[in-house]
Amino acid sequence: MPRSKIFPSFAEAVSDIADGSVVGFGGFAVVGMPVNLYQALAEQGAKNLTCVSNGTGGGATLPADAPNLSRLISNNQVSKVICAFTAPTRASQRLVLTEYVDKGLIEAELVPQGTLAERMRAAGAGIPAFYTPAAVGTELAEGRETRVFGGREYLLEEALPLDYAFIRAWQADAFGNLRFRRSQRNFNPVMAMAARVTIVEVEEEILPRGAIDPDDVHLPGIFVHRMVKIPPPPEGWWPRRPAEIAAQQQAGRNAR
Amino acid sequence: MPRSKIFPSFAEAVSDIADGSVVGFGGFAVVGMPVNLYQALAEQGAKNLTCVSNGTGGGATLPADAPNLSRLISNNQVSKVICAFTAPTRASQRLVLTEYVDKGLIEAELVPQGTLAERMRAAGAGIPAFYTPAAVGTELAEGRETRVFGGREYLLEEALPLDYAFIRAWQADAFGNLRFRRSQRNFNPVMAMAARVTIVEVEEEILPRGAIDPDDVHLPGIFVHRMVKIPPPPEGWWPRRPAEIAAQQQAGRNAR
Amino acid sequence: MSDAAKGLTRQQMCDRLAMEFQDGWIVNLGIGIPTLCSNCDFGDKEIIFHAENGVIGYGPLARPGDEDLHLVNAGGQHVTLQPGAAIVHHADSFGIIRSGRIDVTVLGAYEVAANGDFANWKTAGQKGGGIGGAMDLAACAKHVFVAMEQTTRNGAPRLVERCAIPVTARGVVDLVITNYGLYEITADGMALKEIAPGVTVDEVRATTGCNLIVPREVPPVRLRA
Amino acid sequence: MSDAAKGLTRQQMCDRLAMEFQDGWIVNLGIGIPTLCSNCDFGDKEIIFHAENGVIGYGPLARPGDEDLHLVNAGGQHVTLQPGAAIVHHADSFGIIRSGRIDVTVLGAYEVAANGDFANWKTAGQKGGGIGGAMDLAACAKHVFVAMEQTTRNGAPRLVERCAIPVTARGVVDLVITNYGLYEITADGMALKEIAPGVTVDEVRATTGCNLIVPREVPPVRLRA
Repeated sequence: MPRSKIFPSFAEAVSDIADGSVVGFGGFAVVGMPVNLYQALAEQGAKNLTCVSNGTGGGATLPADAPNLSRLISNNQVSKVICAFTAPTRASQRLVLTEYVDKGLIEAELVPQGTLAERMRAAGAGIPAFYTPAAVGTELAEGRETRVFGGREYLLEEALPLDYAFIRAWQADAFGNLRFRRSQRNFNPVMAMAARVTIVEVEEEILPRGAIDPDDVHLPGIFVHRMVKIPPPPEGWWPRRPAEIAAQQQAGRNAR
Repeated sequence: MPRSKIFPSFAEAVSDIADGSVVGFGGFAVVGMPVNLYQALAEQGAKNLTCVSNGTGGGATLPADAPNLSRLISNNQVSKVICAFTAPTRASQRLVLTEYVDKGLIEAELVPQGTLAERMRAAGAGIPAFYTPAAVGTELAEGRETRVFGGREYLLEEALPLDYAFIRAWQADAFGNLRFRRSQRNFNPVMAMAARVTIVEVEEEILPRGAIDPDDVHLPGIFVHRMVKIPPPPEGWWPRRPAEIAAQQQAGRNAR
Repeated sequence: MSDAAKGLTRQQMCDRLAMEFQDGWIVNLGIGIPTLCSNCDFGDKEIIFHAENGVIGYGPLARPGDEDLHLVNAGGQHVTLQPGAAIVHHADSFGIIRSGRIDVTVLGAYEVAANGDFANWKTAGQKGGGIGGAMDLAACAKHVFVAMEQTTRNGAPRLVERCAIPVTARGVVDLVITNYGLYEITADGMALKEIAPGVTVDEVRATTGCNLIVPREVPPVRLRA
Repeated sequence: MSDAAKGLTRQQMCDRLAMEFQDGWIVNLGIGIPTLCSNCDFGDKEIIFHAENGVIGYGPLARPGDEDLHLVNAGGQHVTLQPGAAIVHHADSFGIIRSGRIDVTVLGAYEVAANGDFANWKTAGQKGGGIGGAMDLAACAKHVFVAMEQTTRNGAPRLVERCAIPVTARGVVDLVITNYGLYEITADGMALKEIAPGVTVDEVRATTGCNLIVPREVPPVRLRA
């Protein structure tokens, strides 16, 4: 029997991440974001990471101090980000990333979201490159190879393989078969397929092998290598309604 | 409200298939094969069809006279096939297709199975072309464009869009959300995504809209346009264990 | 200088665009003003809202306290699901977009040009940008509608002859709604089709940075009773 | 002329190859002889069988009368599922193959050459062919094993210096089992590693169409007790 995929702690699950690794982080607007794995990687301290993610921030369902890609950046662990958002979308916003890019400390590769997803899907499907209509005629296509198929111009894009995928799932069995709940699925299965090693934070108790019907598996266990059950709060990070977060923070202030 | 996707008969569901259409037929070794839609198309009579399928035959879980792609071929409805099997794999086998190819009546395009699936997935995903390692260095790559990525040679393959996908599913709701059972999934969702119009033969009673949990849908209803509930045998075609088929045929012979 | 509060409210802008949605359309809404379109009343029409994160068939925003923390739209707002909804992953979701199955995408913009170009991912001089799914959507949706304020906070026109900042896609915009009116991009250029209550054609012209085709009689923006 | 019944049975051929499967391997079995590998006893080793049609984690053939008519392997045989099995569609199934996740594919062949080329999709002079998933598998699996008879029905060698018929992939075969013995493709060519009980080295040489590296002592093919 191969070694169990169930790890007792996040620290053990990320202990071997080497400097210079390419790590993908799932999640979209907090949902499915591997908050606990962000924290573990911040504590583990690997440097010169290339980080792939939709964006660098968190969202309203987590406290402002919850770990995210910005935390790794301000922790000086990141040398490159590959994201669909590398600058604020509103004048009122400020990204931690901006300061590091301005100082030349981090390289930021901006990729349209669909291209980002498809580049990882390609890596996971053994496709080294493909053509896409997205970004044709824009600054992002300047100086790059395009080609016409059926009278329309397309941009050549290469696969984006990952060393590690950090993802969050709803349900898992001991073999690593996963289910995601609602929009939690987003980038998570795609990143797992692109990765050499997939590490999962799991919301529900990990089920015995085979407890998920084969027809209902969202990501087969052959793509999953390490899993950790998220402990209840406050030890584990769990998104909450913004009103609850505000109330708790208020209570904390009042207690001081 | 748009028109209902539920059609009362297979004949009505296929009535508008025009001569020269490109039609994909799902299924793998009978499982998920749209047997009833094959029959309806044979009766409808459209000609000069380009037919996309894994192979041209049926299998041991259907009687020898059950409709399949060979039936359409011998019915003179087909001008081209695109398949992963265009010749017998054993000396003892004989394909209807062979005779038509030898006479120059049908063009047969032989495509590796993974490339066939990926060409349709590409069509369904708006990718006009991609590179694959399959078939490099073989007769199928002769004279074709290859390119090196990361030191390895890959073959350029173009998307394969379909006018119609004919598929078979296990469960459906009225909006066209589908579930497949076990290996019935195979090519079926991929062909539906590649097609302009998807027509489905459904095994179970069609459920009210929303009866399938959104997390459990295998093929979203936006890819599905027409559905017909398969009637019980003998009106509808249902695979059976080979021993049962043999017993029934024996009974039929004894009765004569 | 324009008054951002003048003319249509943001919900009215979205209500007007939503009247253009046809029965059975698959609609994708960008972050910002466009998200208000999923709150509209479509009567007998069936509209299927698709979000980049793989949600097909969402509906109005969830009521506070009723949010499903596993379910957001592309703007990160907690939404509800309609009967018949389905979930796919991000690569499949953009497969739906790139294969041309989105009937219309409604996007915000910094600038829309008379030739149908538009810009919504980076401001002048900014390093990097916030593209999200806009480039995939703009390049591939059957129709591209834009919902934005008539001018910037400083009163500069957002309707322009040619985009001054990097574009999201070229020649793709069909229809633009601002708080001042409804505009169509035609073969001849930008055309004012309907004007907001309380706004004059002179005010529209003064806040528009491109040649504008204006009919003799400009009907008021159609609003539901 | 060879005797197809001589030496190993087909199940013994597969049993011997299956001994090479390592704990945790993902294994894909081609149509014909190789399908017998899923009937082997792997003891404590966990072997995950993958089929082209998207079944991950199948096990032995179903007992007659117990077949699930919705479940077949790549050869169309009704199989059973192991705990932890999962189903994907055809494009994802071949994504698993092309991305190099199959540790070994066991395929049938018409010919295997001393340089690791092999041919299994069309016979001499045949129009078209039956490729199935063999080209994807052969190009992408970490290991390619071949299980076939030592010779054709006419006694012609299947182990050859260079393939005479169109190849499935070039330079990919690691290991070959026939009813006569086990062969390894080495940098120096085809090497006889083990010989079947009741078969002599002279008989092997007489039925092999390429130069053969033969150790002084050829051990018998290992078989389970």
